[in-house]
Amino acid sequence: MSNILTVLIFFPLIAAILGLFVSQKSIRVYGITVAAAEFLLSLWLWMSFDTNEAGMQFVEKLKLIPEFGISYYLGVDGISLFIVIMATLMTLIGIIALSVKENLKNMIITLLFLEVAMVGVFVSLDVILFYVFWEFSLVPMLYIIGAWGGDKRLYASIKFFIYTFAGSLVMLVGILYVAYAYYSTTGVWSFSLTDWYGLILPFSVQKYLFWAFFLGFAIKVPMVPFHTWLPYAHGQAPTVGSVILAAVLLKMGSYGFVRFSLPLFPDASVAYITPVVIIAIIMIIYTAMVAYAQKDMKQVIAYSSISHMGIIVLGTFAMNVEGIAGSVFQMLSHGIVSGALFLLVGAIYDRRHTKLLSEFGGIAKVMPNYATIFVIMTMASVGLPLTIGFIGEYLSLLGFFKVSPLLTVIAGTSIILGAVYMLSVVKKTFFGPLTNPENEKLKDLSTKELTALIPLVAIVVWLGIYPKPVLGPINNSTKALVQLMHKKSITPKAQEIILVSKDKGVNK
Amino acid sequence: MIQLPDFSSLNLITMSPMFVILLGALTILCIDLVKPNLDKTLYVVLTMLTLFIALGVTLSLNINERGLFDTILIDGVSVLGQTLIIAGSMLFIPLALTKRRFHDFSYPEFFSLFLFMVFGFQFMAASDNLILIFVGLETGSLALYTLIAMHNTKLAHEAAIKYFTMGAMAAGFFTMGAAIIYATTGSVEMYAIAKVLQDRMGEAGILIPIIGGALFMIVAIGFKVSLIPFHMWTPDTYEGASAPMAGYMSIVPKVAMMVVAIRLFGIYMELNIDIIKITIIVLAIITTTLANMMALVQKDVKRMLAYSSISHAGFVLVAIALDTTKGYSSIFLYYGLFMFTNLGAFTMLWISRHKYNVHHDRFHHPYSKFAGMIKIAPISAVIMAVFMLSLAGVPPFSLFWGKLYVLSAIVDSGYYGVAIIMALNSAIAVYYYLKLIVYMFLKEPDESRKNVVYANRAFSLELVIGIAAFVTITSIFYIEPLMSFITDLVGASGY
Amino acid sequence: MTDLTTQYLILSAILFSIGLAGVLRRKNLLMLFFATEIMLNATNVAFAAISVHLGDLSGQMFALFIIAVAASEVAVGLGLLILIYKKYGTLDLDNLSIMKG
Amino acid sequence: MESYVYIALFAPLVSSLFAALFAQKPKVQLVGIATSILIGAALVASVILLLDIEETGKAVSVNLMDWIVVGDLDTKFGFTVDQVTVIMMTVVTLISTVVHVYSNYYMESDKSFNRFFSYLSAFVFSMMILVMSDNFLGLFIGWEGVGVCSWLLIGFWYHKKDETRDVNPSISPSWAANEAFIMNRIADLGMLVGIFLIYWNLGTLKYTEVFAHIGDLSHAMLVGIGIALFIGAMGKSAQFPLHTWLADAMEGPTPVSALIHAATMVTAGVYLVIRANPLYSQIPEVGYGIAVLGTFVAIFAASMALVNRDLKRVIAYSTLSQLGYMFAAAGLGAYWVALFHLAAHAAFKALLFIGAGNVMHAMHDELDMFKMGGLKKVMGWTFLYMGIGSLALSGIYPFAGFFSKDTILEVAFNEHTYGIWFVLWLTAGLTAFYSFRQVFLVFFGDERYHEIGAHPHEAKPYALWAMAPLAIAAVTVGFFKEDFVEFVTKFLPEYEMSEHTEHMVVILTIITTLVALTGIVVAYLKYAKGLKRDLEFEQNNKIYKLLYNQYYIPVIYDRVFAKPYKELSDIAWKEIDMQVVDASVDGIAKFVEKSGDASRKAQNGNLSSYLNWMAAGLVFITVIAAIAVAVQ
Repeated sequence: MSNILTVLIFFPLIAAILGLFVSQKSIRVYGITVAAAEFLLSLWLWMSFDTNEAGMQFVEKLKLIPEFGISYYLGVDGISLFIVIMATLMTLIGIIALSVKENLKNMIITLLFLEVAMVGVFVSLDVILFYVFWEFSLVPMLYIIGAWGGDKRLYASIKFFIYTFAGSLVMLVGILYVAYAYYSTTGVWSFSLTDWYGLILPFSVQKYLFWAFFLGFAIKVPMVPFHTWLPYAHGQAPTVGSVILAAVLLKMGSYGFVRFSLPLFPDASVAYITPVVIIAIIMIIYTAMVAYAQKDMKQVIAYSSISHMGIIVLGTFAMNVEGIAGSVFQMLSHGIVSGALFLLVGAIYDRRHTKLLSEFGGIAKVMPNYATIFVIMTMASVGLPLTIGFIGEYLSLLGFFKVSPLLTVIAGTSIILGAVYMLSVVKKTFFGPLTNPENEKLKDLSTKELTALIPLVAIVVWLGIYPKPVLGPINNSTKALVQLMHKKSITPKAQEIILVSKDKGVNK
Repeated sequence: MIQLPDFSSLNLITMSPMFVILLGALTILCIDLVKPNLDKTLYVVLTMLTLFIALGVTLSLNINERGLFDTILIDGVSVLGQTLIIAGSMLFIPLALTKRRFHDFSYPEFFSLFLFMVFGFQFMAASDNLILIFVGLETGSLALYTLIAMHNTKLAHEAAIKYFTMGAMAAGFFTMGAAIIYATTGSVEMYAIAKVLQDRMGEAGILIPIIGGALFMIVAIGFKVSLIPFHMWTPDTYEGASAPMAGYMSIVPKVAMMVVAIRLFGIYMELNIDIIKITIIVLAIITTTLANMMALVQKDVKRMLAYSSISHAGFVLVAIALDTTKGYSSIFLYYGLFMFTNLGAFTMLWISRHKYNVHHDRFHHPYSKFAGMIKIAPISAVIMAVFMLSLAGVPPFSLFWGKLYVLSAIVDSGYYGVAIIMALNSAIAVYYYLKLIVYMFLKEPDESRKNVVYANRAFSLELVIGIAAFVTITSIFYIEPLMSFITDLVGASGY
Repeated sequence: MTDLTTQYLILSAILFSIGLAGVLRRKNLLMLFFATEIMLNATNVAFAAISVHLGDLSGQMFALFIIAVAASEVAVGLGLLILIYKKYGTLDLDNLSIMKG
Repeated sequence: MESYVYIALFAPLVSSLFAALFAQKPKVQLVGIATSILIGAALVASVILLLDIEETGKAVSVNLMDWIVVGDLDTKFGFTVDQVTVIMMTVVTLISTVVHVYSNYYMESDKSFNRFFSYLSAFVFSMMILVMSDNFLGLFIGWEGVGVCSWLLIGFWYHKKDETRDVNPSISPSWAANEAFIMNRIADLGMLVGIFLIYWNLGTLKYTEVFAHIGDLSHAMLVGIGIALFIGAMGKSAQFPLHTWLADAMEGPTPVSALIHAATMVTAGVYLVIRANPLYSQIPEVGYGIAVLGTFVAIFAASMALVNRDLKRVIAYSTLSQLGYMFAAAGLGAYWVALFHLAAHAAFKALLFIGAGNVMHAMHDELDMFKMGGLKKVMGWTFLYMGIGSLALSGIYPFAGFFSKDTILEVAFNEHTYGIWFVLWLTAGLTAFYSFRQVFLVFFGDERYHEIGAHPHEAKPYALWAMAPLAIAAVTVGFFKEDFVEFVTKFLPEYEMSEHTEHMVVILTIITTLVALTGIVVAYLKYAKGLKRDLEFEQNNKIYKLLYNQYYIPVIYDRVFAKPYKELSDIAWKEIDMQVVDASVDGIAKFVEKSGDASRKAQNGNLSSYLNWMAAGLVFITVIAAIAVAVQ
């Protein structure tokens, strides 16, 4: 089936529209069914994915606006494949764990729309198409945060929307410029990424474009100092909102770096490694500290995800296979882990209607399963070997170590600081005497919550021990990417830094 | 002494669309004369019919002909202009059939006046002769003033008088500009003007009168397309006028004037006099930015839309200064898309319009009125949201493509700074559009029955909204043919 | 240019300025309309003069059209004026400021 | 043989998972028994492997599966069992088995009985990975794994609340657990850096390949790698300045202390240095540094043990001090000596801890030795065991410590590093003193426990039987020294004493034994006849207070790192993030809105001002045009 990607995009759309006719009380089942079907579809995509093939697969191309070179152009490779699967998975999990009561129907339909946008972003190879999905993804999220959020939800949602919107508009100008550059070199308009990959821009141009794209992605990631929308968004969003925001939407930014910034502007990317990575390191350390200072459980996770995204950016700008593959894998692991953590916070919030750490303490006694899963996720989040969290973090650091050992060591403090804030959360929440009487009656995880969480735990362990099925395709595509960058880089510095294969070593 | 030209150069066929309209107008008057106080539906349908025929005729015109002693020029631009004008009018007319009786529509004169106005604007679009443009402009405008006043509320009168007075002054500027141009070139025919200027460019000090004339013209044009600081009438007039009339004003007169601007400034661009280029761009930037800022702080949706249409005008105006086919085409594309979305939005206001102010002592459409609309009327809330998102330029809705083309045109001409300013402007703009969405979706309806009710609901209105919504949502599928159609016509007329 | 034409043009400029000044300063709507009429007529003078100078008729045609338009403008204007007067009982335009902001 | 490797490796995992099945159920005796048996199986497997390697002399390697394969990085789950590994395996599994059996007694009344065994076996599994892995990344897995298990086990009694003790600002099991984890993380960063360096310079992490090509690297690079790896070792083996966690780890159940914080995990650092001997033998200066640090830690820890009243902490400090000995030996290049002391120490230190466990049980978890005394009558066996342990620790012939520790001293002497030798010699005396101070305080003198109304009792017989192997080992290990040497030096470099030393050996031994005996005698005189406290001295003597408060290091760490970091974080959040970053974002928004408000003032509704604006507009654009002209 060649047009599986189209199905993957539009099935949720159609389902969402049909969902309007499903009655309020049976909508949940409907939502789960649709999301599950979508997830299975994405699994099938993986099954029929040729893992030895590095390039784009399941390519579909359909001219939309030939005059202007805009086409409906889809395809996945090892880099995007798993993010797509994660997107569908997290949507499914999110819907399963859904705990909102009032107008559930709108919520589920909105989630399906969001899924369309998410899948679309990661499979579209036409830049305008990408941009369309990219922008459109804001709308359902705005509604989710704004309609089911906390007290400051309006502020949070609008801030989220406008902040990201502003960034991406600058990126749009950049996109249009690249298109024009392509036009003036080849004489035809094209927005298809694969065409653009062939385009070699002079450094003087690359440097501006790099920053134009950077702004768009950096706000989405979010990178310091553009990050302040995130704590509000997470703090106010309902659980499912936070889950999807952390798991998938943030990845759009880091994915953008891998998919656009690096291959389109290799020289500029190399030239600006230092500033970018210094920002990344500030993200890692500074937000880790901020996370440690938080009084609200959810805010800790929110800031921690900024810190982890820092690692991802670091790995991306390592400019070698180890680093980039690592950062891509880290995207997945962060998606799964932070998603799970947000689910867990949501679970406790549903019971106590507070997320303040001071309210808890010693609840490991009353909620052993909850505590167990939380600790597992904590360990994954601090990058314990044999959990999913280790591999990405390790590879990212390993990769960047080649570029700058010193900066890597500084960034590496994340493994310490991460432990500091996560363990202090665990201690404050689960350990110590059970003082607060309200906590004594707490129920342990319900079947619903367990069905949402157990798969994630399974994935965390499975990919921690046997990452090969995922890491393999990522590795192939990343190799291809790095080779491309190396081939089209023009400045000697880039030639030197972009490392296709290690030059030293015994088994070369 | 000049000798009379032969009648072959009369070539009345070129004026056929205008004649159709004129005929329609007169018919309506006559019918009323013969048999007074017939129901308005008749007139609506008649007007509709007239417009249909006119549209057909317009599209069947063959390009690049001159008529009426070479004063009428039917080139691609004028065809496009007329098409937009007529199409806009066709979207407007059904809005007269409302549930509530607004007695401006109950006069048959209203419709004939309306047609006269269309006639006037068509003249503007179809002529490259300053005299005819002036006449067309005044015909259209005077009719328009009257139509506004016919809404017959205190605010409507105030709106009309403001518009009228400023219009009169603008007319003064227009004529003065024309006089200066005439003095420098000795002609009122644009092609002639262009030729003469071409020859005289070399002369010392010729720049002063050229620019002087241009500046006066910019004021006159800027008034009509509502550039800051000539925009002052816009918010007030839109507020005073009935919602559909406001929506109408935000498109049709502007399109007519844009065509004139293209013709007139086209000359200067040809001569590439950068000063005028720069002036226009600066005006455009100021217009977009300030309008957005002022729109932020509005309490009334209609007034907000007024400011937003100002900012959109500014956004489009940049394209004129580029002097590229893509630029000019994108203007028409933009207005074509803007017409549906914006009229749709105004119609949403119209459909929810009470006869008397129940929501606010001054405003008919305060934001608070739409609070919690998703709970009261989900479908129309969604539609309104779509219009808002489209205006904000959120893909995949129609105006995004307009924005895309304009920005792309700007980038192609190398004005990256301008492009980024404009882009960031839409980030400001998105705030006030979101504000409405927030009210509709994220706020609770207030219990004191102050929130939106379809006082004015009628099939025709729903139809218009439906069309508008459909066009807005499905844009992706017709952008290609539409754009190539526009580009061909614009290219044909040598821009 | 002959100095006569120049003088005419100067005259028209002066008239235009007077008209403009009137438009800017006058608070009474009626007077304001007069001022606009003066502006238009100033241009008429200019057109006439130039057309004579150039020996080209279109200027005078323009002037005629302007006169016509001016007349219709007055018609519409006075109509509106009467409406306003009925509603407000005055022609002082400082009263017409319900809509602002 | 491979099958035995798998048994040794996975039996603990199975037992852990089995116990985990019952994790949330009330006590199931079966769990305790089953896990003990499974760990015992691992022990048997290890011993079989030991014997096999004994005769064949060949290492056994197995390759499980790929782990991380990216770019040029190709890491497998590969395990190899060579002489060093098999020794470690035997030690680990032996102690583990004993501790498992003993825990059945010690935890019998704990309601999280099953959970405990699950953690304990998990620890054994990680430890096995650590010692058996054939590459650095696999080592790191075990490295972190034991870290986590120790976190779980230290914090096993998570429900206890933080309290301030005279020596610690705030301490509780969970607090100590976090401290241990975080301190180890600091070291792990160093370890990672070492791994990165190896990878980017040699392109592999497999021991054999790495050490085969170690010669290709520049000396500076080797030094870098050596230091980085050693930083890792410092964390696990609690070397100064990362030592505080070990003493605090005593918050955990005593069997845990016996297994993790005496015998196995803390020796991982030593194991790493021994394992990386081809590297360290290339860089003697680093080795010397290690030796010096080890020596310092030896006396530093011993000095703290002199005055401490907490039964377990004393043993913890002695562990620290003995680790110092091992590093001294390893640093000086006598790797097999270090390994030998490691093995011997494991036996008698575990013995001591378990004995302490019995005492705690008897004293209802009272740890203050000043509140004990005269327990000899009630707990004869425990006294015997702890006596043996202490003798071994003090290095009295014929106990294990005598052989291992004396050899270390000889090495120090042989290397002509007389400073090190002297300090270690002195430490030997201190060691003897504090360990017998402990023995006498606990078992001799007047029965102070009546004051706190305790009714001590001897441990259950099977618990005592469980301790027997350790006791036997503590007594007999020494006599296998020659075989041991002959066995491990097939893998580890030989270490030959110089002629000169050979002559001195007898004298050295005598001196050392003398100082040890002196220590014992002093302890006897001071404490055997019951406790005579000199409170005035305890209050005012600066040195006493310094030692008693662990050189104030916990307090200093709290003041210098913990608190400032917390404050800094608060500033980062409240001041910077909220006040600066976010505020500026909102500032932009506010600015836009303000200017909107300002500009709408112009829209004052007055027609004539509108007209004026229009005229002004004309002027304005004229100005723009003028400027444009001027520009050109």
